[in-house]
Amino acid sequence: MKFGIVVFPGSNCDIDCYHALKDTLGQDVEYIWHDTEEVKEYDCVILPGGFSYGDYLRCGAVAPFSRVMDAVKVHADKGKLLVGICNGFQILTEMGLLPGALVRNKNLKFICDTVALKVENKETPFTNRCTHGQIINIPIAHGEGNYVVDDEELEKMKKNGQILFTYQENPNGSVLDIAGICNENKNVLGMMPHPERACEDLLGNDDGKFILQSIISFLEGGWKSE
Amino acid sequence: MNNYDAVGLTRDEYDRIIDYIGREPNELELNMYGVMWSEHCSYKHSRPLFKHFPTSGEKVLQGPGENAGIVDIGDNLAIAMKIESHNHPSAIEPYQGAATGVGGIIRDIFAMGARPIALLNSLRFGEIEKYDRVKYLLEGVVEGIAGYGNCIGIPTVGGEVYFNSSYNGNPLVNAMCVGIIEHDKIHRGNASGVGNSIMYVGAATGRDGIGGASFASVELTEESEEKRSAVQVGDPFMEKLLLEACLELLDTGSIVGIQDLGAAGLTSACCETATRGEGGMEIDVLKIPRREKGMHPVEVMISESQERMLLIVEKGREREVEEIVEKWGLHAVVIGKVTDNDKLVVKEGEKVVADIPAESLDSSGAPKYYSDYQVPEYYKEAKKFKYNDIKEPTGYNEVLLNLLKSPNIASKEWIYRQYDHMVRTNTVVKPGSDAAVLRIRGTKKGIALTTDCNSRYCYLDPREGSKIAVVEAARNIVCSGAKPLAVTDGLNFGNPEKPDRYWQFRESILGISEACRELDTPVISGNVSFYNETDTHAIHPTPIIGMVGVLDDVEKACTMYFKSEGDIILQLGE
Amino acid sequence: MKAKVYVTPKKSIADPQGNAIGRALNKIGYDKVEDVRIGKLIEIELGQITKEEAEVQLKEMCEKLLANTVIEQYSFEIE
Amino acid sequence: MKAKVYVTPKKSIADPQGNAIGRALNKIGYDKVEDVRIGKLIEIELGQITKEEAEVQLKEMCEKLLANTVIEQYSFEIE
Ligand SMILES: Nc1ncnc2c1ncn2[C@@H]1O[C@H](COP(=O)(O)OP(=O)(O)O)[C@@H](O)[C@H]1O
Repeated sequence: MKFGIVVFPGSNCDIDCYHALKDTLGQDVEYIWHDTEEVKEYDCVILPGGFSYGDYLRCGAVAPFSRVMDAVKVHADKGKLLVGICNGFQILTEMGLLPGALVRNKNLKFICDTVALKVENKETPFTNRCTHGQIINIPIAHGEGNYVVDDEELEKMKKNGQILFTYQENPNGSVLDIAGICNENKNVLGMMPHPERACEDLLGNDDGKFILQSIISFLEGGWKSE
Repeated sequence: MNNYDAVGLTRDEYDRIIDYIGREPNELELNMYGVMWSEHCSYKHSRPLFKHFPTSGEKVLQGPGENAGIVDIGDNLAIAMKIESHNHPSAIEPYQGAATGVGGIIRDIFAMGARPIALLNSLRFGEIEKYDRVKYLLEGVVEGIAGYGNCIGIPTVGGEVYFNSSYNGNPLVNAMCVGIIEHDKIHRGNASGVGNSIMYVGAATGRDGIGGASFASVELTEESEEKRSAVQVGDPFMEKLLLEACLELLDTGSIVGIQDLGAAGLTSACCETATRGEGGMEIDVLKIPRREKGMHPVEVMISESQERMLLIVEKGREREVEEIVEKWGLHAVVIGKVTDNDKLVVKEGEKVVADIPAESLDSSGAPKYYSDYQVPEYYKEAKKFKYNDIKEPTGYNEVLLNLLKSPNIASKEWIYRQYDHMVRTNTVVKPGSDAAVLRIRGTKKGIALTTDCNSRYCYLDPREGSKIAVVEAARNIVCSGAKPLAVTDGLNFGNPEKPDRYWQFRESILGISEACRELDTPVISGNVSFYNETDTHAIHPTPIIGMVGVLDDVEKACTMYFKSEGDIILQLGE
Repeated sequence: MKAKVYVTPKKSIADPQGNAIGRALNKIGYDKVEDVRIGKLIEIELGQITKEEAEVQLKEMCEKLLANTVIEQYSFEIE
Repeated sequence: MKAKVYVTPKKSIADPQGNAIGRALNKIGYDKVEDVRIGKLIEIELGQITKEEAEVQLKEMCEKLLANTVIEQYSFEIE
């Protein structure tokens, strides 16, 4: 089982994802440089947080044109797991791999805090270790995390169980308090909160493990839909 | 107006230049002296007092004089740190002023070869309840700090903010950066090895910040509004690329010296590296990448465009440097070479446009002033004050409510919530406690960081107030479970040419020195910002103390919050 | 050749920044201000290129990068 | 009445945002793009007000709030 973390020139949370998966959860992890076309086979690819190309104009607007992205798309099209965290989520919406868009926080300010999330659907590769309705505390750090999507799409997402996490107290103005979603096929996850920042007691919080462990269980084939 | 006046120099200083070069300087040369001999670059009024600071110690690997100070924390690891002011730019354009302040101090840290791991800031503003302008400044400054630090991915883990009428026309924005480095990787800004190449990497040079250095040394008046183009714009993404490229380059062993281009731009970087390397340097201004057409050599030489670095590269390894830099999407160009004649020679193609003894430009060649000082009247008045004269308040509830209402006491959460204080997942104690604590990966250790200064105390008694700032910082470090190690100081004062202000400055340095000596926390770096005054009054003396401490076991870090009901509360000390 | 690209939030999308500026303008006395929307003005300097080519390319640039058509609309002018 | 305000970085001021987008456009194949500068387009809906009044007020709004004249320049059109 292998994780790959895409490193854009302005990625900041690449290292954090690496440590969480490798040092805390003992997984096999590699970095993938953005300027490459040859991408090995990975079971799960992560687009980490940060400011991929400076995030000028719109967050995540330029990253879809990186050389690595064709391979990332192929990876997702095969039904393999693709996770976008924070800036990664923004990139996935810009690429059209996830519906909607992320716009500026309602209060127009960057927000760094730890917030309570509710797990809305546990029947996915990303949430199977959670219980339905479980509350987990996960850090956020973003200026543009306000999720918008048109009504039609939203209805579809609700019906398909694509809304995975919602904020208990909406920090940024997201429609329906949405914090994280997946695609119809349930192999692509996008979320603004940072599970990789909450994997160690020393940092005061390890709720992020629920999400990362879910992915590992799924990949190990241990996850069975009830 | 004389030409030396125009660049902020005096007749005596002009004569001194003629002595150094044996002739009248041309316009370019004069401007180079102008920016380098400004207070901001030459510390001409403050340097004579620095001798009081304790600057050495068993743990000090690098004291003041380099881009940043370095202190040992064991396990072959060390901490690099420095604080820097960006007060005047922030008063004019708060977002960019603060952002470029953060950018500048980060470059100082990675120019030593250290990886920046934390940012702090210390802010002072006027009466926020009274003036919309103050609100605008505060919001802009906080957003600027957040905008830069968050984008580059260095956590902003602490700081302080105070409001007081003395800052009404003159806010203070001091940024501190802390980096980590292995002992054998420490780099210095040296241009040595005759024939080695001088390379330029980073953003192109534009007309921004021209006159920024001498500008920072003139009192804020109506007139300075007109020099507004002196404001620079920061590009944190570019800096991130520069940071990663430089750290990768330093690992190759091809870099002999490295220096950031800060105040006084190329002029300062060239003469400082040449002086430290005890050699000379020759550069060609035509080789400098430019943002605008038609720039004069003088504009190129004193521009303060952001996100640029100077590298001194071992001869023959230029290609290797170019390749690494290109991997990060940047370009590196050779702009000159190290020479053996102690001179800084600037060429425009084949033509020599400046030819100056390098050392004469640098602070070692700049004039030094032992200003007059005089005990101010207000101080004598204040000394007469008797505590017993204060009437006992009748309603304590009202007193308490008034205290809680004060912006100085109210929660600062709305500020630090805008700073990403968790990125890189090392922040063990986040903002909101006495000091921030970071773990040091690969060890059991941690470091504690704080900035402190109560300028009201410093106004009433600069010496005692400054001691109090040092010991408060030390208490904050100790309360977090760490042992205080070293200090970086950001000294913000009024016009040093006025005897009462200079007295405050001198007293403050003596106070800091005494406290640091007593606590065995040497001063390893710092910054001085003078002329923080408006037409009517100076700011309160504000010597900001940035302190680092070490915890042998980071798991023992302590926070100040009450933990559970029933716990016992004890008071230590009197 | 010079082009100006205008990118604005779609009518259906909330514009918190525009709202904030609108409120601020009201507050400092401009009570005639009823609505504010904030978009982007992107000025592009194009080299040797025909007007027809420029039009084709600008449309592509907008669709691909300059605007996110999920939330924004765009228009442009060529000088 | 409707007004459009254009706020752009002054020529002498660095525009990191424009540079980054210019590089990105080059990278994805638009090699004719020589320079990009990014500013704001602010659309303001004004109530009952004469054109003359609007002009005076818009200029004030720009100076006071909409543009930061330290680093930006502005212009506007009234429809
Ligand atoms: N400008 C700032 N930037 C970052 N953190 C800040 C800032 N101002 C205050 N803080 C944080 O808020 C907390 C409380 O600050 P303050 O009220 O000054 O505390 P104290 O008086 O105990 O030093 C501290 O943890 C401090 O680091």
